Amino acid sequence: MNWWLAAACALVAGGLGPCLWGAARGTAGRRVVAQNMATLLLCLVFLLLAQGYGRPSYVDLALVVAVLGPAGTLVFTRLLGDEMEARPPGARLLTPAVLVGAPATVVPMCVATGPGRASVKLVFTGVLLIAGGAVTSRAVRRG
Amino acid sequence: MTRRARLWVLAAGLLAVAALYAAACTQLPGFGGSWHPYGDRAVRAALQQRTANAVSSVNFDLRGFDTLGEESVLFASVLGTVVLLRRTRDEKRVPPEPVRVPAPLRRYGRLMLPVTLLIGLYVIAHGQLSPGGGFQGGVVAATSLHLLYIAVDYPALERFRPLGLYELADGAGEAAYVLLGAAGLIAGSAYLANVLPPGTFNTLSSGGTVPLLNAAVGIEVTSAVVVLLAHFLAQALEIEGEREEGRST
Amino acid sequence: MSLLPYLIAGWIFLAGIHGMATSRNLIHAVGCLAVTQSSTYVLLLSVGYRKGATAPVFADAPTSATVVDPVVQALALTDVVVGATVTALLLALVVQTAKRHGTVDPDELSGLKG
Amino acid sequence: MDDAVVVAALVLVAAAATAAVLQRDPARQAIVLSLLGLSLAALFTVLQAPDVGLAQLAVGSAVTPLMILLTVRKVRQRKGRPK
Repeated sequence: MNWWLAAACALVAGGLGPCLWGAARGTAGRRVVAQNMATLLLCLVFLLLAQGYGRPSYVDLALVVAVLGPAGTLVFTRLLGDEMEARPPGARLLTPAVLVGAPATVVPMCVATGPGRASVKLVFTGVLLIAGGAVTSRAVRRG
Repeated sequence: MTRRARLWVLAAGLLAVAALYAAACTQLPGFGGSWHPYGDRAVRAALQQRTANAVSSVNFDLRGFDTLGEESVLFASVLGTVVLLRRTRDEKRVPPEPVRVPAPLRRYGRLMLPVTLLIGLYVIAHGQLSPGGGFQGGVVAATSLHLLYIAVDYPALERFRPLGLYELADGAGEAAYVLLGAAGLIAGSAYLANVLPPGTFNTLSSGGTVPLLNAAVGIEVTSAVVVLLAHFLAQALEIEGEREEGRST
Repeated sequence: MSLLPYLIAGWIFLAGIHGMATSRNLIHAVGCLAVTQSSTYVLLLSVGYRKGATAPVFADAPTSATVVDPVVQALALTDVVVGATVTALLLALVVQTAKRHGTVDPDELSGLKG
Repeated sequence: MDDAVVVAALVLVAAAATAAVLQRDPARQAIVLSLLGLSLAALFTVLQAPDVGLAQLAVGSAVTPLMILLTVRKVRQRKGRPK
């Protein structure tokens, strides 16, 4: 039994599933919030999978989603801006989710991998994720 | 045909496909089975060519000609899009109204552009070693430029993106792939044969022609996506047509 | 379990076809085509999967590791990116259709011809 | 454990594909399509195809939604003009 994979599985079923539900119904603002949450959670899923399968090279996926995920959300806030309401439901959850989720995933992984290039990459991914999460959650609320 | 009749035809077709497909599935080798004759041979060949990423080896070495086909589809569809979305005589270019973007978002966009571009280049450059390559990295690199549009504003993107250069690079990437293939013929082997020395396993210069073809694809995909998005952006934001009076309506 | 991924690929395919056939907006139809396309990736990668194996990338794995099939991955990989450019071509056609006919509803478009 | 992750990702992809087809408004469909792309990337990674996952991620997260939304804007712009 691999706890990393169990956590990834729980995040896919319990995190991405509800995000899909949120993105498929409701107002435009709520959908974009769900999409943003999904990119943040997916980054964590990739990190957990990399650790669970023991393949540090899978961290590249987390790195890419940490920069492209916010870019995708900003596309929606930019082009759907006039359809989105000012304070969509769930937007308040975004910042706490990323501020808790990113360190809660990255720190144990760094401890497990030990110091070196791999953990620098993990921390870098975590920082990009937090920066992206902070900026997109502001953009979504202004929307 | 009425809409109702069409739906019945559709339902019949879908049911027939579903039945045939389900029957075919029972004859497929079971999911997760251990019988992969092609995969085993491809992995052996990739290791022989000292390419750590067997997928890149299949794409740019073992099945390099197939990738040339894919490249050409990509090139042709970009060409088609450019032709379809060009500005016609009865349309005029109107500069879009400036959009106010909050300052933190602007800072994020300016900061993340080089970071995303670097990640894209990293993904292209390590294509023969770790997951990634020209196709994936090219799209990431092209997206990085468009952070200027989505986080800063459209004129900033236009200043930063000499479109003619990207159109040229798109063709150059395709040409580089074709010419690198011809290098195999000159060396007295087959078209797109891997004629360069394979190098040391798991280093940037390993894999013979794989990193070069990978770079050619990277250039082509980057410029292709930039060119595509440029035409969509111009159509959606700048180009306004006169109403075509009585034409084909 | 040994059939589930294939059946899900089939489901995605049928759902996409259904969406395209019943679509009232060409942009929506192009989106449904993208869904249909993704079923082929699911099918290809499911065929290539091997239980307990790892990715055919040896940068951080021993060369003796059991790996999944790289051939189907190479097929799916190029198709993902090329598929996106083909989606762009179709969207460009939609823009042209909207310019020429002032509508993107396929039913209204077929009425125009007659 | 491997199986559980694979099944979870497969079910998520099937649900996302169904939801994407059922969205009739193209702009809202683009949001669900972006989620479908993300779920596909997760599925490909658990099927041990990180290369394909990376491609799906690169294409599906920003480029495809951007193209769809720009097309929607262009088409609406034409429809919205007074006759």
